[in-house]
Amino acid sequence: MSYKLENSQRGEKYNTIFSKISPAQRRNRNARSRWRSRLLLGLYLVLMILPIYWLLNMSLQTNSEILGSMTLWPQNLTFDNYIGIFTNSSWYMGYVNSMLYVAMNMLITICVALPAAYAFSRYTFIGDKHLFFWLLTNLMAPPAVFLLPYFQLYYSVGLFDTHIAVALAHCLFNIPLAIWILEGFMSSVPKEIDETAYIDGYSFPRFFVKIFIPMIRSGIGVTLFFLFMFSWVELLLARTLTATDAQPIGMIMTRTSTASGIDWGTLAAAGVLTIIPGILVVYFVRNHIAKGFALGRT
Amino acid sequence: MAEITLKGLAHSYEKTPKGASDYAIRQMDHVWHQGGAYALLGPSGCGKSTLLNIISGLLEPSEGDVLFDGQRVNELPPEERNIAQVFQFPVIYDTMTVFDNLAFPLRNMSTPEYRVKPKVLEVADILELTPLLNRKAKNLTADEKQKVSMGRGLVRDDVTAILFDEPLTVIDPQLKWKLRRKLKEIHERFNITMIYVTHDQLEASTFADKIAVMYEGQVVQFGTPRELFERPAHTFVGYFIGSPGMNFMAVEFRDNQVMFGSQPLPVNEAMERAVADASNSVEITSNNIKLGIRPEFIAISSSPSADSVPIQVTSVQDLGTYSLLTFKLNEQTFKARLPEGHSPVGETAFARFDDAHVALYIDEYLVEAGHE
Amino acid sequence: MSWMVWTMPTAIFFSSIAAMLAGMTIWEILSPTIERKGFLPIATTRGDRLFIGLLSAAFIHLGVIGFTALSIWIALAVSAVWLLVLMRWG
Amino acid sequence: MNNKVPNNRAWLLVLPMLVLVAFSAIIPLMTVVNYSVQDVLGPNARFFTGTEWFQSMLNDDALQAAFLRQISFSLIILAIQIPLGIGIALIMPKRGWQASAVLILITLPLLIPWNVVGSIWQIFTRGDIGLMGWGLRELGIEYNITRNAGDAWATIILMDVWHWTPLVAMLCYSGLRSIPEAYYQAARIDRASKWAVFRYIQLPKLTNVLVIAVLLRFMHSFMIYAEPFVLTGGGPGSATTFLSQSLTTMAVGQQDLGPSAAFSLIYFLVILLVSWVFYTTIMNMQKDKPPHGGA
Repeated sequence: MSYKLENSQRGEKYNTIFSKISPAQRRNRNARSRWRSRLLLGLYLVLMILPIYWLLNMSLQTNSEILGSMTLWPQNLTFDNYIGIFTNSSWYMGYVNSMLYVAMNMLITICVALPAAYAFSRYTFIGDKHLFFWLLTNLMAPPAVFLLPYFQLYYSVGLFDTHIAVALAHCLFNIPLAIWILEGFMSSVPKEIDETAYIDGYSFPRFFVKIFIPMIRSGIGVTLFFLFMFSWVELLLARTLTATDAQPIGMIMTRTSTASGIDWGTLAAAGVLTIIPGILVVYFVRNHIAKGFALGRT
Repeated sequence: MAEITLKGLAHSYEKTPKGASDYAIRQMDHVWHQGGAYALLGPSGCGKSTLLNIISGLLEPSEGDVLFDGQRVNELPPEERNIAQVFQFPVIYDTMTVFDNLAFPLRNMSTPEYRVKPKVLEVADILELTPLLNRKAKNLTADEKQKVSMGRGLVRDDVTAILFDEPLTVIDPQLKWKLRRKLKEIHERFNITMIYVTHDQLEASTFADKIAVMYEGQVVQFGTPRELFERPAHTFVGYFIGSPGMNFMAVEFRDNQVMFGSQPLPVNEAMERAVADASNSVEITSNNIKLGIRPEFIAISSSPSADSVPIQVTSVQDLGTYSLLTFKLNEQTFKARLPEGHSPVGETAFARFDDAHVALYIDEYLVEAGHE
Repeated sequence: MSWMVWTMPTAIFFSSIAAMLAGMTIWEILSPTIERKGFLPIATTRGDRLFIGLLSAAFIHLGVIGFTALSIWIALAVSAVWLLVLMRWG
Repeated sequence: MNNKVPNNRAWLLVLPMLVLVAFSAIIPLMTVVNYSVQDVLGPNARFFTGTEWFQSMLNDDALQAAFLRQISFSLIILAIQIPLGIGIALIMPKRGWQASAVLILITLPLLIPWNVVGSIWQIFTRGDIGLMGWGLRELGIEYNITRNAGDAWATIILMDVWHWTPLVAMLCYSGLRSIPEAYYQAARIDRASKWAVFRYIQLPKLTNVLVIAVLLRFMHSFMIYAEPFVLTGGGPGSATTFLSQSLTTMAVGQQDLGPSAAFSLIYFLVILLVSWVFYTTIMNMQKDKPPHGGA
C-alpha cells in the first residue's frame, strides 16, 4: 500500500489557502464580537451594582428625602447617617465585634488546617478518606440544626456572649473549607520538595514553616479570603451565641426598626459599612483570586 | 508547494521597542524550501517558539513579511495557512475518542463522512494508532497523545508544512527515538515541509537535513549538521554544538606574534596575517578577536614539539570510547578529546592545535582566514 | 452534661457506633483492606461498605417508621441483614 | 505526585483540627439525637417518646410542602446560575486592569452579610422607596412581594441569582484560566469554530469546577435562611418558607425541641446522602485520570 498522495489532489486542495474573507473583514468581525461581549458584561455589571448603588444612595439621604420623593441620587447630600454610626459606641462596637471574631476564627482555622491539609495531601492513614468526607459534610450541615445545642454547649462551658465562642462555632464550616482548599494547593507542590528538604537535614516543623508555607503562599491567601468571607457573612450562629458584649453588626442593624418606624438612612449606612471590609479584602487578593477560586483543583 | 520566506522579519512583544534587547526576533531573512526537514535549534528564550508562532500565524510579526510561495500572509490567521503545529505538551480533545480527535480538523472543514473515515484510518495506520481508535483520548499515554496531535496535522490533505514545538519533551527517552524515526518516515512519505524546534542538538541532527541555530533572536547559522560542527559561523554555534563545545581564546597581535595572554600561539601564516589585519583594522573597535578549536582537534602529547604549547592537565575523564581531558592554559580551562588508547599524560603536557581546524572569530562571527 | 439529655437508647446507639469504628480500626491494623468491586457500581473498601450500609440502614428505619405500621425491630433486623450482605458481597 | 505514603502518625497532624471540629459538630449532633427521641418540657421534665417525632415529621404536610418548595427552589436557581455563570466567565476580560476591576466588582455580592443581602433587596423592591419596585410600578406592572406569591418567588430567585452567580462565574473563570494557551492555538490550527472550542475544550476542562459549583450551590441553597427571612419573612402565607426557616421557627420560635430535632436529623440524612453521591462522583472522576504517563 502506498501512502503517497496524488499530487493533483494536493494541488487542488492547496487552492483553498486564500479564502474569500479579507483580513479587514475578519478584523471587523472579531472586533464586533469583542464589543458584543464587552456590552453584555457591562450590562451584567450594571444590573449587579444597581441594588448596591441604591443602598449607597439611600445612605447619603435624610429619612425625609428617602420617604418623600423618588430621587435617583441624593439631592441634599448628607453624611449624618454615617456620623451617627461612628459616634454611637453601640453601633460601631458591632463592627469591632464582627472583625474580632472573624480575625480570631481565621487565625485558629489556619493554624489547625495547615498541618491537617498537609497530612491529607501527603499521607494515607487509616480512615483518611472517611475523615475527609465527614469534614465536608460539616460544610453542608445547615446551622439551623445546631442552633439550640450550640447555645447550650457554649452556655455550659461559660463562653456564651464572647468573641471566641463565635470564632469557635464558625470553625465548624471554616476548618473543612480551609482543609479542602489547602489540600488542593498542597497536592500541586511536588513531593520531591519535601524529600529534598529532609535529606538536607530539615526537621519537619522547620521545613514546614521555612520552605513549605512560603511555597503555597498564594493558596494561603486565597484560603484566608474564603475564611473571611464565610465568617463575615454568617449571622445565624453569631446571633445565637451572643447577647450584648459580642454582638455582630448584622444583629445591631435590626435595631433600626423602632416604634416610630424604620430609620432607613441609618440602616442603609450600616449596610454600606458591612460591604467595605469585603471590598478591602478582595482588593488585596485580587491577583490570586482567579487561580484560587478553583480551590486548587483545575 | 509551499516555500516559506521570511523577509526582513522582526518581532517584539513591546508596543514601542526601544533597543535590540526588546526584540524577541531581530531583523532576519530566511527561506524554508518545500519538502525540507529543518530543525530550529537554540537555548530556551532565544526566540525559537516566537518564530514558529509567526510562521503558523498565531502571532503577527511587528516588522517584515512572511511569504508563502511569494504571497504575503502576515494577516492570514493560522486556520487559513494550511499549516499544522504540534505543541510541547500534547494537545488532545479529552472527551473525544482517538478517531474523533483525528477526524476533528476534517469535520471542521465539513468534509463528508465517507471521505473522513478512510483518511483517518490511513493516518492511524501510519502512526500505529489503529488499535486505539475507539479509546477515549484522555486515557492515552503521553507518547500516544503526541502521536494523536501529530495525526491531526496529517489527516488534512491541504497541509503543506508541519511545525513541531519541542514535541518530545514529555516523552520517555526510549520512546523518543521511536517517535523521531516515525517523523522521519512521515517526512519521506508525504514530502511535507517540517520545521522542528528543539534545544537538543542530537534531536536536531538526527531529524533534520538542515539546522538553523538561533541565538538572541537571530538565526546565526543555517547549515547541515556537519557544517555546524566543522565550520561554526558564530562562537555561539561552536559553543552550543558538539559535546563539549568549542574552546575559545581571546587573542591579539603583539610583537609579531599571535598572543593568547602571555602565551604565544603557533598558527599558520594565513591565520597570523588575518589576526594581524584584524588587530590593526580601524573598523574593529571592540578588539574582539577569538580563535576557536574543537576539543576533537587538540592533540596532546607528553613531549614538546615545534608547534605545541605547554599546558597544565587538571583532570582526565574516561568516557568509554574516548577520554575527556581538562587542562589549563593561560589560566583558562580547555577541553580536549583523546582517542581510545591514548598514552597517559602527566600533570604537565603539550597541546598542538590542528591548523586546519582553528577558526578565527571577529566580533563573534567566523572569518575565513585565507580569503581576506 | 445534663443539658445533653442523654437517654439509654441513644447512649447505646452512640456506643455501638463508637465500638464499630474502634473495631474497624483494629481490623484494619490487623489486616488492611483491599479495594474491590462487588455488586455495587463502584469499587469500595471495607470502610466504604460500612458507611453505605449505615446510611442505607438509616433510610430503611425512616421508611419503616414514617410510612408503615411495622415495628422498628423489623427495620433493625432488615438493616442488620443488609449490612452483612453489603460487607460480604458489596 | 499522587503516590502518598502510608503513615498512621499523620493522625497527629490531623488531631488538633479534629478536636475543634468534633467539639463544634459531634457534641451538638449527639444532643440533637437525644432531643429527637424525647419530649423536653423543662430542665427536669422530659419524657421518652421513641420514634413518635420522626413519624409525625415524616407525615407533616407543611414540612413536605416546604421540602418540595426547597427542591424546586434549588433546581431553579441551579438551572439559572450554572449557565449564566459559565456565560459570564466566558466574556470576562483575561488580563490587565479591566480583569482586576471586573473581578473585584463581580465578587462583591459574595462578601455581603446574608441578612444585609436580604435588607438590600427588601429596600430595592419596595414600591415606595425601592428603585426596582418603584420602576416596575411606574411601568404599570403589578408588583407586590408581600401579597403576590409569584412576585415573591421571582424576587427571591432574582436575589439568589444576584447573590450567588458570581461564585459560579468565578469558579468557571479560574477553570478557564487554567487551560493552556496551546489548546486554543491547536484549535485555531484545526479550524475549530467558536462553538467547537467551547464544546470540546472549554466545557470538558470546566467539568471539575462545575461539579464543585453545583455541589456548593446545591448545599447553600438548601440551607438558605437569612435572605428570604429578611426579604419576605416566608410569606405571603408560607409561599416562600423554606426548610431552614420551618426548622428555625419550630426550634427557636415554638420551642418544640423534639420535633425540630427529629426533623433536623431527617434533613441531615438527606444532605448526607446527596453529598455522598456528589463526593463519590467527584472522586471517581479524578480517578479516571490516566493511570500512567501524563506530566
